[in-house]
Amino acid sequence: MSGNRVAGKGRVDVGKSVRFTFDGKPFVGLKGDTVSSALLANGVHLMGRSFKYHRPRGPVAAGSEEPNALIGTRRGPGRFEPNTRATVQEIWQGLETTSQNKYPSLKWDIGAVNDAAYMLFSAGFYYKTFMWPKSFWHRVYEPFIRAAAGLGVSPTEEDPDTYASRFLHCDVLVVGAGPAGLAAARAAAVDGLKVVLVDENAEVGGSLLSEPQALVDGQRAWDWLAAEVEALKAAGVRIMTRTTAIGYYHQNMIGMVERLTDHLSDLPADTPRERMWRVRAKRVVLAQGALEKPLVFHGNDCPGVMLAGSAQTYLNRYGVLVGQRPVILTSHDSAWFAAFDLADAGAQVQAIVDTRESVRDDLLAEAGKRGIRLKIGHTATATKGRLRVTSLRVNPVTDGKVGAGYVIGCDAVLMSGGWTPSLHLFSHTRGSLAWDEDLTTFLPKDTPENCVIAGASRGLWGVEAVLNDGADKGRAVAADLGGTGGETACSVASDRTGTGVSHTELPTDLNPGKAKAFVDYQNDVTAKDLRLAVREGMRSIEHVKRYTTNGMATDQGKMSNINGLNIAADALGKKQPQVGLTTFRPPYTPTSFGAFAGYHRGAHFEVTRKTRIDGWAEENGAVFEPVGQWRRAWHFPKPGEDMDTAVRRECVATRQSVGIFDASTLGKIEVVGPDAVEFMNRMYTNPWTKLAPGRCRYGLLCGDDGFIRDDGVIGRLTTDRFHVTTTTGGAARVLNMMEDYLQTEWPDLNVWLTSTTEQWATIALNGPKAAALLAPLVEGVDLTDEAFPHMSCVECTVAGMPARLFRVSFTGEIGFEVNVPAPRGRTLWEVLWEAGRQYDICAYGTETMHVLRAEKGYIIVGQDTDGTVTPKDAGLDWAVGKSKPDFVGKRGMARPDLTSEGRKQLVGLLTEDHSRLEEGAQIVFDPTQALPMTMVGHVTSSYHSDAVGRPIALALVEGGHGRMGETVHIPMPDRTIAAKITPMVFVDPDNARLKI
Amino acid sequence: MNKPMSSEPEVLAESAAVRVRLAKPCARLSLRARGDLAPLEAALGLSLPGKIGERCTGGELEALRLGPDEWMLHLPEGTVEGVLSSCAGVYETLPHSLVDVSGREVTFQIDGARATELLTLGMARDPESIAVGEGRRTNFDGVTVTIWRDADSAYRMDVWHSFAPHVLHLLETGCRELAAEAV
Amino acid sequence: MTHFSAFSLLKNALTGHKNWTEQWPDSQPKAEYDVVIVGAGGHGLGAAYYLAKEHGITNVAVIDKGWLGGGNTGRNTTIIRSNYLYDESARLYDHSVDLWENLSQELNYNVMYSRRGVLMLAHNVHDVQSFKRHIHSNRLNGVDNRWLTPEECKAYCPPLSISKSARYPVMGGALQERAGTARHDAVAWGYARGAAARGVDIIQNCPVTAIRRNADGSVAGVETARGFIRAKKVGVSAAGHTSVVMQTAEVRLPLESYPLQALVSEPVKPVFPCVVMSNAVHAYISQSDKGELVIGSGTDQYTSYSQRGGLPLIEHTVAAIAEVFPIFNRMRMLRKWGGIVDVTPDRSAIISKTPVEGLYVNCGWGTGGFKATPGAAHTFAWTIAKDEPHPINAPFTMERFRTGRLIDEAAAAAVAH
Amino acid sequence: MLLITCPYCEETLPEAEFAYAGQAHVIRPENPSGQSDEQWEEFLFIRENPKGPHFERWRHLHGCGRFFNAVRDTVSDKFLTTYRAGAPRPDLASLGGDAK
Repeated sequence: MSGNRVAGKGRVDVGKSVRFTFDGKPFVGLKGDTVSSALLANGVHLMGRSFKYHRPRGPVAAGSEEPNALIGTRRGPGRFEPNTRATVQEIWQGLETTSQNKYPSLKWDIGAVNDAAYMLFSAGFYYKTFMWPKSFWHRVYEPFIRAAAGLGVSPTEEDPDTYASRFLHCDVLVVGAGPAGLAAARAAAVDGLKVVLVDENAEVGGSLLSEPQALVDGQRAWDWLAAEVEALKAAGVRIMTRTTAIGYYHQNMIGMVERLTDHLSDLPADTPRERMWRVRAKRVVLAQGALEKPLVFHGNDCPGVMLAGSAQTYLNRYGVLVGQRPVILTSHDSAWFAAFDLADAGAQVQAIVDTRESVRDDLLAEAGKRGIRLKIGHTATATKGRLRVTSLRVNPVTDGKVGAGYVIGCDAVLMSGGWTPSLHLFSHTRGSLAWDEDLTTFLPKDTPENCVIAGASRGLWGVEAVLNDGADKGRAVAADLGGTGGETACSVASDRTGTGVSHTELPTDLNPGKAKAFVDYQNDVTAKDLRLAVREGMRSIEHVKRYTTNGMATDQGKMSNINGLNIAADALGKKQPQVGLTTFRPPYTPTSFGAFAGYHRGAHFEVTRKTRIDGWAEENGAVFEPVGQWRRAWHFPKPGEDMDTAVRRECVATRQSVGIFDASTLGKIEVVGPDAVEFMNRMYTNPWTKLAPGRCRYGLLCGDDGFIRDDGVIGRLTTDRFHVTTTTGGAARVLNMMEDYLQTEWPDLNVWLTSTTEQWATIALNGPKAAALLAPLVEGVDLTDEAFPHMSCVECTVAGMPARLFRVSFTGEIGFEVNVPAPRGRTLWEVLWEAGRQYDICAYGTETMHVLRAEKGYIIVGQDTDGTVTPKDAGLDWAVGKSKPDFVGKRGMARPDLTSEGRKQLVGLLTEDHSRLEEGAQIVFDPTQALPMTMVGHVTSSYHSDAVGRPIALALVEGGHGRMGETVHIPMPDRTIAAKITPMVFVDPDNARLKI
Repeated sequence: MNKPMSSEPEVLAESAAVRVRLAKPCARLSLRARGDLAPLEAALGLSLPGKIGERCTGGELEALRLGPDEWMLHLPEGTVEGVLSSCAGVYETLPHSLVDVSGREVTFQIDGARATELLTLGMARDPESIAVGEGRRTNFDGVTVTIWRDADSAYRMDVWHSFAPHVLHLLETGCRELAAEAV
Repeated sequence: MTHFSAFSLLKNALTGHKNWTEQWPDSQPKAEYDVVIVGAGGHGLGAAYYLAKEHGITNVAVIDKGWLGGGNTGRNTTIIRSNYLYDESARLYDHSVDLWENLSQELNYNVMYSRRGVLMLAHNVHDVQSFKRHIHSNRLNGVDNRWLTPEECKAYCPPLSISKSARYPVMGGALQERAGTARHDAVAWGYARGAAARGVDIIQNCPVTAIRRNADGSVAGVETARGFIRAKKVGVSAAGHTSVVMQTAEVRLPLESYPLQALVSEPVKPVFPCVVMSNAVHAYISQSDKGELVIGSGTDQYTSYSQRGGLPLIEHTVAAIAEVFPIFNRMRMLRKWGGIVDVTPDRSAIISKTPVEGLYVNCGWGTGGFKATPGAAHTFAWTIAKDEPHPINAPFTMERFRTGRLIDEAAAAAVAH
Repeated sequence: MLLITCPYCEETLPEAEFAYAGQAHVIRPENPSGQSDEQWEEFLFIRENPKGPHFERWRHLHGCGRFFNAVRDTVSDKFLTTYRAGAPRPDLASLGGDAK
């Protein structure tokens, strides 16, 4: 094992070595390592390049807040992710990792020329240039900027993994399993309250994992932790690790993503990669802890410069010394303990540089014991080293004056600029924050949600304080829910409490104009950039952030927000709260798209509804089209047929003999009750009172704005019972609209609506032979014009099945619609198919249905009408019961513009050259005019028609009804087509073919 | 789902954690009425549950109240005509709507140790809010379904036929997923 | 005002960028203005800019309750296109695109108008019919928009999946090559800088609490957190908050404000060359110059000012993106946020005089306001200056909701049948 | 996802079961034909769109199927109350909602 691994330290499994690669080079780490801890153990600090200047970077942190050490991770084909944080990714046997944003290599990167020219790439430089010559932006500048930007590369293959999601309901959700969270969960887990404890790390413990020295109630921290976990399990607390609470939504709904396989060498079967938990908790305890701030000074981004607390974590949790000869640079007591831990682990601590004028005696004494050189009241002004820090330049500061600097050789700089409470989820609740002058940070104030904050995220410090606060909060929420938690105050020995001060940039004797003192590491935002933004008039932190991109990197400002705010406030000469804090947005850490998509991929992306006859269509070679949620048979091509040929064959067969069509997707609503007819009179434009039982009528439905919404044939089965049909796409919408009027406007009506869309399978038979085919199968009614004329309906028996038989036609041929209970639909279809063989029965799809109905001039709502067509426009004035006192849409269609002259009206079109028009083609009166042309309408439907012997079309044309016989023009890209306006009915205008 | 249904519950998905079966077909009636329900109750031979979500049975007839004026009735196949006619008898005194929807829906039977958790894959409401012996109409993965809770970890789920394959796909996935979990 | 150029950048670089001056001052309100614009987004700042530049009206204040550009201007997915169906819309949006194309030079501020093409995907026969209708109408209106086969779509946008077995198969697409994106913040900042240079006061963090009217009913000025400001004319351009402001002048509008969510992924190297919109699955996507995938979602079902969208909607949007572009399934969402959009019944905007003399309103942009910024601002300024509709915004009056002469782009897209 | 109390089911349930149905108490006139164009425009299109308590309708679509009324603060998205269709408009003061 390498010299950086300290025997007897850490929670990694010394017995289990794990092999992985970084940029193709093999490395060995230990089970429990992250990529970052394993590489550091191997003495590798250089792990990435920055965004803008391509500067060499190493890990600055040890957790999910890491801005620098971003790598590509791969597990064979299809399993690659860019921008993975090396500090979070656990290693497993065979993991392949690669560095990013460099060419040709991480050590020698061409992009680093940007660094040399950094003075040009100041904040917002791109707003000020690249404007001339104009054409260059698109062709030269932007492609150049785009190529230089971005971090890793996108995946290029489809993702073979699966993702999952679940809802989870609990009494108390505790976010963060550090000391505060653990204590809160323990205290809340009483009286059978359902408690969930969640943490983003591989194991619970939080800061305790980095502070093994603490003695909790006399027990060593890690022993106490182990016992506590057992106690929590015993108390029924659900502990979820590797699970990140990403967002806090309305009324205590928390989104959490659990990572199930990214840490495993072998993928278990039937196990999703990630699972989205949608948790609804009665109470939420946020115990997200605090994040350490970097110090801002020239060269603070050199590999080897790292947060002191993180160095402590690498040592105590992973047994890794991040440097043999570290220098500690701090404005907070906490870093002193890092110094002690590293020294005790065998590191030669070169010095503790503290920016404060005085430091606690006990710390001085401890340092003395270890013979560590102290530089109190000092600043740091530079680092040296290209790929790894080799020295730190420090200067004494006396009464604000920076004295002469001198250099301390080192292989690591461990810094601490103090700590920032982690308030991300609290911020998602739109909670308000209060500025704390002493801690120079924001603390939680009020929130509209039902949650409390515990521990370090409200500025507390030290294990004991945090533990007891957690317990108090846990008890409080339990009490809130009627639980009675016991007293669980605990005492902690060798606790590490501490305080510190906060800085903007550290004072320096070098030219600040040349300083590369980084605030946002990943986006290469320096203190200088922030001050420039302010100089240019950016006064709110939002403006500064957007102008400099500070806080917009993949760590979302976890490292940079407060330092950025302090510097901006200083530049503006204002207090931080007056400058404001940018709101944290979900997700807490970057979250894979797959986790959001969950199960909704591929065939399961959305419901696909199929009729009972769909199977037959599939077996018989149907081509399908999606219509709303349904898939419908579009046409039935025979081998070698294209769509046009198939459709022409289907049309001819139906007009000559008989065609069979699956109409089951039509919406069906049963309207029942004494007031059924009154309800129908009010809903539909048509009058219904005189419609006798056993008869049907075409019904037209408008909105109260007077425009057509839906249509369908409606049968009156008995005085109080109507069988209403709607369009396929309109079924749910129409039922909802009816319920709305019935429940809200006319609750007095004694009538009820029931959806029977799927109760019935509906098979349409059309063609001269339809009656002959059907008659032998029907019991209870003679299929003659006398006994069962066109537009009749009856309940009878067909092929031994109870049926609702309608004599209706959407083709202009003799037509029947047979409704049988859905489960028997396919059986009936097959019976009819067999019986139809003697007539060369032909199955047809929606396209043929469209052609046949167009030849007969029947409209399709949604194709021949859009939301702007009135019944009059559509030539359906006859379907409007003008004598009715009121119906939905009556007042709307009386509005000035709906009654004005020159509205677009639905007509037929026949092209002079017999060419087929394109649906959607626009119509003009004067084809010679220049662009922009005055358009007077468009083609809504257009088909080849063998029945007519030429293509036919329906179109909306300005004043069309008054222009019969006139010629209009359809300008196409290549030519202009002339067409004659005709009535809409092209086939059998006097309905002779409807007679048996 | 399009193949004719067998007379015995057909196992659609099964794992150590949970089992999903297709219930054998039954007759289903959607009943709508308001006011004094006594005549209807007499005709049906049961007293209709008074609270949304409550169930009751009368002979072979099982009723679940879905709304203020709405009940779902499950009864053996072939007994529909009788119920329809006896209710028709009281229509004049108590107007109501009774519509045969037997063909509209299929029913999944979900049972096994983790049946309740299986529901949480697609159901936003807390399954525990449905007491044993009660039922609710709700939303499962975007689809309207009716849940009948028959025992602690035994449920029936009524789904409109055309949505059933989508719902079943998720139930099958969950069956495997739950079994793969070390609990 | 410092002129921006490569030269000025170089010169300042050599002096450590110490000599840049502020791009606009943070003004204090004067007692009276000729025109007060409520709302310092792109639309409001733009209107002030054109009032000063084209109508010589420089005694103008733009007042905002927060920071300029802090509303939808800084929260949208920056899609710019003009391939709308109706002549009225096409004219308005195409006027905008004309202005977009020269805006960087006009403002001497690089708004990064990126003419990368907007591709709208058709997923069913009805989409195809509707898009063809758009294309023909656009052609005769002189607006570019052409049909692409699925294969051509794939060639234009390689990450696209054109699998025939997809739940929403790509049946083709409508491409407007002249369309694209721009840098949203730069639009607000550029207009602010240009307006300020012409004497316009930009007053931030000054909520307008009411519009006050004279005895004769005409507009008198605005009550603000910093006191009353007299104004001869008031133009309201407050997006989601318009209803609330206008009601203080007893002008009631056919508006509802909905939450709209958007998100970005972690930045990656260039992978997505254009803008793709899929109305059938409700998702819009492009890649920013910084490398982030910028993804737009639909609106939540309920009205709200909370700027806090729900999780289910985002789940659906991301699922839709991963469905149409399966290679992105392992990409990570970096940040999502919410805005408030004001929606009219016909989904078209209102740029109009109001029943109150001297009071004008520019609202109802729904999810499409950013693309219209220059055109709307330009014609709104005209209407304010001349107290009459501009030929291009004339159809976008309030009266159309009474007469029924709607510009119903939404209805024209119609419904599946 | 909001939590909504259905006044018919008397249960508090996730938004997933409900559908928003626009402003409440927009009553369709007895005799629409007697309405002026302005009145009809008002009925069809003009909405309050307040920042604060909003009287609105929801439908328990995937539940009991009822349309009902609610008062929701559009700034916090919190429901102040829900009540059955046809019930009178509750008095805001009693709900502690601060109208903005």
